[in-house]
Amino acid sequence: MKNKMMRLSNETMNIGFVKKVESLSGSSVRRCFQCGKCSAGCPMSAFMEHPPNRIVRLLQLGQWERVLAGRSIWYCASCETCTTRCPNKVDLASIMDALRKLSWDADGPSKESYVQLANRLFIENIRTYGRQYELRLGAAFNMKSGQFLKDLMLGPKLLSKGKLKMFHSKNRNIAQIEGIFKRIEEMRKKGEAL
Amino acid sequence: MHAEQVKHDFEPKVVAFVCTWCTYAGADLAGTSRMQYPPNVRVLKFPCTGRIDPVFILRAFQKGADGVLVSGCHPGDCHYMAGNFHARRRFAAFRALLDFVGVDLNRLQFSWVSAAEGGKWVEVVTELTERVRGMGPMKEFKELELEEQWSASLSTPELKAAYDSIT
Amino acid sequence: MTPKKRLNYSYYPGCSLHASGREYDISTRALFKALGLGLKEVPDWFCCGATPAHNVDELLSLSLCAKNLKMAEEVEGDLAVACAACFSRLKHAQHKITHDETRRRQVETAIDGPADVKKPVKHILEILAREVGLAKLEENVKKPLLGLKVACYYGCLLTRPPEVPELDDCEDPSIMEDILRALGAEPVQWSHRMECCGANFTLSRPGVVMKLSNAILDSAQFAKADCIMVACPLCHGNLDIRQESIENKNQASYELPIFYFTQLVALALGVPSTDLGFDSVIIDPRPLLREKQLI
Amino acid sequence: MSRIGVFVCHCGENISRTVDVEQVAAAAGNIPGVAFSCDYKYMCSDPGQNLLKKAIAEHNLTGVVVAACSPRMHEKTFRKAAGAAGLNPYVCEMANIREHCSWVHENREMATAKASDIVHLMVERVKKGKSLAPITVPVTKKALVIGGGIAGIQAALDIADAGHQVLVVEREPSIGGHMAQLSETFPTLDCSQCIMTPKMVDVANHPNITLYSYSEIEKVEGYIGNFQVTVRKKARSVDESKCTGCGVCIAKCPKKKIPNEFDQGHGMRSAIYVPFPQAVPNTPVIDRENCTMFQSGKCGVCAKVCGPGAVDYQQEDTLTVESIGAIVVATGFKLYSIDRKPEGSMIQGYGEFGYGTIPDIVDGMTFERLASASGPTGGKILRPSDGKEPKQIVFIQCVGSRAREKGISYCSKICCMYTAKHTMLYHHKVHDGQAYVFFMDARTPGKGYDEFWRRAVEEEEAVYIRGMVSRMYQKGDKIIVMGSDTLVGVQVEIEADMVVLATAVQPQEGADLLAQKLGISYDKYNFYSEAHAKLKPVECATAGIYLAGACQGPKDIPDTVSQASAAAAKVMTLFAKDQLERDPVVAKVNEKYCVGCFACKKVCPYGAIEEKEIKDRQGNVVKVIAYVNPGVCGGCGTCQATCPSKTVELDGYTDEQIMAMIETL
Ligand SMILES: Cc1cc2nc3c(=O)[nH]c(=O)nc-3n(C[C@H](O)[C@H](O)[C@H](O)COP(=O)(O)OP(=O)(O)OC[C@H]3O[C@@H](n4cnc5c(N)ncnc54)[C@H](O)[C@@H]3O)c2cc1C
Ligand SMILES: Cc1cc2nc3c(=O)[nH]c(=O)nc-3n(C[C@H](O)[C@H](O)[C@H](O)COP(=O)(O)OP(=O)(O)OC[C@H]3O[C@@H](n4cnc5c(N)ncnc54)[C@H](O)[C@@H]3O)c2cc1C
Ligand code: SF4
Ligand code: SF4
Ligand code: SF4
Ligand code: SF4
Ligand code: SF4
Ligand code: SF4
Ligand code: SF4
Ligand code: SF4
Repeated sequence: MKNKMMRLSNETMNIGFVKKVESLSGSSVRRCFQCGKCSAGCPMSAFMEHPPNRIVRLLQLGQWERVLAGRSIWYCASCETCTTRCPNKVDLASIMDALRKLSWDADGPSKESYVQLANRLFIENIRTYGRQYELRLGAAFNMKSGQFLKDLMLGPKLLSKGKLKMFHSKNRNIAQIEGIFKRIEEMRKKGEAL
Repeated sequence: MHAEQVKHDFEPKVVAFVCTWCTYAGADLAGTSRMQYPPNVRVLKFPCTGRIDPVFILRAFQKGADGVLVSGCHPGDCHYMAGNFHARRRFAAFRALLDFVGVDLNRLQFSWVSAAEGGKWVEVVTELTERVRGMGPMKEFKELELEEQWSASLSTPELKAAYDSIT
Repeated sequence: MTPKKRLNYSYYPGCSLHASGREYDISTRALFKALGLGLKEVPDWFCCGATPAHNVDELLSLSLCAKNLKMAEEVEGDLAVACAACFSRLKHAQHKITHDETRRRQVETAIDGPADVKKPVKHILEILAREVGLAKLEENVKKPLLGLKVACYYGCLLTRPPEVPELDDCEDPSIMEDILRALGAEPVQWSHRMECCGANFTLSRPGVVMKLSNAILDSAQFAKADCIMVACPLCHGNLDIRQESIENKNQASYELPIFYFTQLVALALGVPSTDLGFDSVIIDPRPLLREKQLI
Repeated sequence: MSRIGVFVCHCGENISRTVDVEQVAAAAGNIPGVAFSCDYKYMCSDPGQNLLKKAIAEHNLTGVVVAACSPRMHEKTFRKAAGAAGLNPYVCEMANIREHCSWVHENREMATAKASDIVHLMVERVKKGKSLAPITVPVTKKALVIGGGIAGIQAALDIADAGHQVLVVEREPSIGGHMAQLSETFPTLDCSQCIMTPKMVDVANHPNITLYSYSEIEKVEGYIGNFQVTVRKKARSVDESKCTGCGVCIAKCPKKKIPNEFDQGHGMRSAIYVPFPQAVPNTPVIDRENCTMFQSGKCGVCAKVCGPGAVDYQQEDTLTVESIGAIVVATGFKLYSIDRKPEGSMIQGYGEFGYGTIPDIVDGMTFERLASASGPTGGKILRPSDGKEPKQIVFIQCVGSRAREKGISYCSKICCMYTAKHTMLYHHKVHDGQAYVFFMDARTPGKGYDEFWRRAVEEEEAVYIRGMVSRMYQKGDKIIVMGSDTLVGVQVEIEADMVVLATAVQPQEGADLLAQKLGISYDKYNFYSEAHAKLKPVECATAGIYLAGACQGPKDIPDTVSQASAAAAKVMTLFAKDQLERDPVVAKVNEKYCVGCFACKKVCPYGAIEEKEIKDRQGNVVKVIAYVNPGVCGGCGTCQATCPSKTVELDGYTDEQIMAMIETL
């Protein structure tokens, strides 16, 4: 995909997708003039196959598949450096959020499953417990990602320092939290929110 | 260009308030290029759209215009730098007023026609004329004027009685 | 030592402070006590969603924060927040909800009620430097941190983007250094004060964290710092818990203790070191503190 | 009672082909007030004009309507003819039945009806029209040039060479502006001072030029041809008429460690100083802030050593009022500074570049001084922190410019070129060094410009990197530059010894204040606005004031000089006449009814409306009303449409005239 020639036409440029990104992020995509300042300061740029400025460029061209295909968007650390320094006030960090959301909804054509998995578990944790339960998060992640031995050495150390709790009590507001999740799901079903 | 011109049952009156520098010259260009458009429009020349008082537009409607066009230089091209800018602001408020008194805003058109846009002049005039033709004669204000004349004339018995009682 | 009028704060500790960042919580409470400030935890608060939520679902993130802010209304005093990530999320939510009408309406549907998010949210750094005041801190120093060379690490979330947290200049903050100077310590000039540590990749992509955090540790060492001071449990986790593996991987030796600023401030104000959770960090800071005759 | 004459033209067949001209003339004859009507084959021909003249005399006409082509074509012709027949030219109007009628319609019946309507409109207009006299104003043939950079110098010399008196007012102790600071200039790399100083000397020696250096504009009153300008001559503390420029005072002054502004703070000067050796005038000035005498009352060395006794510590500012006919504004620019910006400023700083705290990050003008043979390093490129020669030098373009987030969205136009120049100068001076340039675009339109840039890349071996820099920090004695190369799609890190920023061109400090004194308009950045972007690029909207150089927008020297000469030509055009005559279409205020709300004043694009006090016999102010300065009014009529009490009226377009036209519909 990356090296294939781009054929541009009204059909291949998905502007509807770009509009969605703009609406979710509240930031213009067209304003970017490709200075690359975002990529220059991005701590994760080196890990991405498309540096941030190219993500915006691909969006300008409506090339949503290319944007979502790689792991780039999942490798953004949300550090806001790009947003802070962009000469055109392109809110790239929010654009990244929006892209991840759209990819997530579409069950992501992305290759980056680890980050997605961690996010999923984290959010599941909120829904079940109300607060983060790090031991479960770590354990579940290792189980599901098949890296049973990952960070194995850290666990006991942290437990002994009191940094990990063996047990977790449920939050008393758990019903409210469930309500929030439910209502958001409903809104989306009804098309009231993206 | 636009081939014409048979007489229709209803020939609307269209009045155009234009600025000297851009739209008047644009209309001249349409002429020198021998373009064709409906002969319903009467052009009133102003130095600048900034000079156009909304009262003129009201008066034109009262005097039988079925459509009014206000046209000047493109934003930023005003011969007087900012006259058209003030005009735009004035007309924005004025439209609301017209709407309020019940004038169909489709009868009033604002546009920008530069000295080089003979074609655009033809388009704008043709479109407005045809639109207004479709809408039929403008009645509201003509009735208003008739009323005014009525109340201004001394011949009605009611008025006469009223006057007599004062003197 | 008690301020004339007792300042009271509501408190949102956030998930990490109840777990991996517990010494941050312990030292914050100790510090507030020492300063005579009231600190009451918002009952039954829940997770702000942190990075993972806004990462894939901004609306969820905004809603969770809005709900927490509403619950905070029940407790007296401005909302004090210690964790930089929670602070950033809560401020973001406030900013977004007040500036974006559509989002506000969606959030109101989600939390089933009006989104009253006006309660001032303050980072503890702000409370120390601006509300207690540097002069007052200086006055109350019992044990000046003389000779302690500290690299103040802000991370990415405390000041960015400029319109949101409004804590300090977004590119060149000085609030941590100002506080340290008031305590008699010696903040070093260094380059990586605001570089990202890789925060939320700690679970999914530890390799990334190792690389980014290594650069931070390296820069602090280059500046001849004795230790690093942080304001975020995620930064702390990455720099402290992973320090050993970072050293191994990069054949480096840092041995840089990582302090929460609350620990150092409290120490200077005379809180006994045993009350500050020094025993629960990985790189033991006590040898350094002993060397500088601070404990 | 009006006696109007209507003349309907056939234009050969151009009109008569579709319009029944005879019928139009006949219909016109029936309009009340029309005393005469006829049609004729070619109205603009001599016989046609004679017909008009004869009719005016024979029928004692009070107004004329020529129904023919567009007034843009022949209004002048017929007004002149009417004038020759003794009629006021402004009661002669044209009804446009060619461009607006016969040429654009085919239906003869409808075209004829329309033509009649157009004639009727114009008849009503002329009936309500007034005789107008052209406005004449005298012209004072003396020009004022504000700012003594290359723009001001060029304009002053051109006007003075044409034989007119010129006053040059320069704020600094010497004229020369930024060009005097430059080392070599693109695109030819000639030495700036070599081409600049002779011109400066010409200004000093020109019999028609009076130079007010170290002076500022205090007040401007009046209008085109007739300005009254008050100039404040700041106290120099040295009597210019006595000083011989020997420089002994400078040599002896004990206060010597003051950073020299001319060298961007990188060289030193004394408290009594001339900014640079070739300064014009070559009279020193005492910097009172830094002089021991002024600060503590001790010293007085300079006065003691001065042979002619020119030093005068008691000297005070003096005000002079001058009568001026035309003004050229040439106040130039300043460079954006990356420092932290003051609270409330709309322009932000560059924290990511260290807010100006890293000593070896300098701006382009500093690099010019370092590269200049007469600069603080004698032309060697040495970095400020330790005087070492930088072996890796990074240039960054578009700093502050094209960055709406920082508050400036325009392109500064000159920096691509001067950066290319800098890489060349660097390469010429540091043979084993490497120059890198971070750029987004290379904007090099201009004769020989792109070739110049290509030479920097191809022959002078500058490495151009397409991308921006996100951050810089000091590490040891290196500056770490973190940028990106968007063409490769990777981050770039360079350990630089020195960094040069191509910072944005901004209007001069206080440009807005000067504009307010002059009554000229300026944009949101404070650049002065020209009257028309394309066709009046040197005129201000305010008549009699012209623009030259970078005060109007970023410009390089060739553009600056062209505009300066153009401004001078405009001044000479004005001075070619003794009296100014202009179209009498101007607004007038009816003093009786004006309520003094000044709604008109707010909208007037020309600033023609002034406040006028009406006094009773005892001299008490009874009311303040609007007054339109006819010398300034452009005749747009915006005031009239705005005035709530309809008391300001535009001659030639009165409400009465327009209403009368509308009544015919
Ligand atoms: C780093 C750098 C390198 C450059 N290199 C080149 C080059 O190689 N080739 C090239 O063509 N161009 C170059 N330029 C551009 C060139 O400097 C400008 O085009 C030129 O100086 C503009 O001249 P000016 O007279 O309009 O303005 P200025 O030179 O700024 O002169 C304005 C004058 O007005 C005075 N003044 C300001 N305000 C007032 C006031 N209120 N009252 C009285 N006096 C006032 C100032 O003191 C100053 O003397 C360079 C510019 C920079 C920044
Ligand atoms: C596609 C295009 C778009 C443009 N758009 C813009 C724009 O949007 N805005 C803008 O500012 N500029 C624009 N320009 C530039 C603009 O056209 C020029 O700046 C401008 O026309 C130059 O005017 P001129 O009088 O110097 O030359 P010309 O317009 O070329 O006029 C030269 C005249 O001299 C006559 N002539 C030539 N040789 C002789 C001779 N030996 N004897 C007698 N007469 C001779 C020619 O017949 C011609 O009439 C555009 C140019 C192009 C090509
Ligand atoms: S910094 Fe902004 S303008 Fe520059 S490439 Fe990135 S998004 Fe585009
Ligand atoms: S927010 Fe994401 S894309 Fe932006 S600089 Fe940080 S890591 Fe890079
Ligand atoms: S006056 Fe105008 S319309 Fe009449 S002949 Fe002359 S050019 Fe033609
Ligand atoms: S002030 Fe006196 S000493 Fe100084 S330069 Fe002038 S004449 Fe010479
Ligand atoms: S009086 Fe001032 S200027 Fe003169 S020599 Fe002394 S310090 Fe220098
Ligand atoms: S001239 Fe070049 S360097 Fe200067 S602002 Fe424009 S593009 Fe940037
Ligand atoms: S708007 Fe009319 S009434 Fe008001 S000051 Fe102007 S002329 Fe006078
Ligand atoms: S006519 Fe136009 S220029 Fe003249 S005073 Fe009125 S608003 Fe000003």
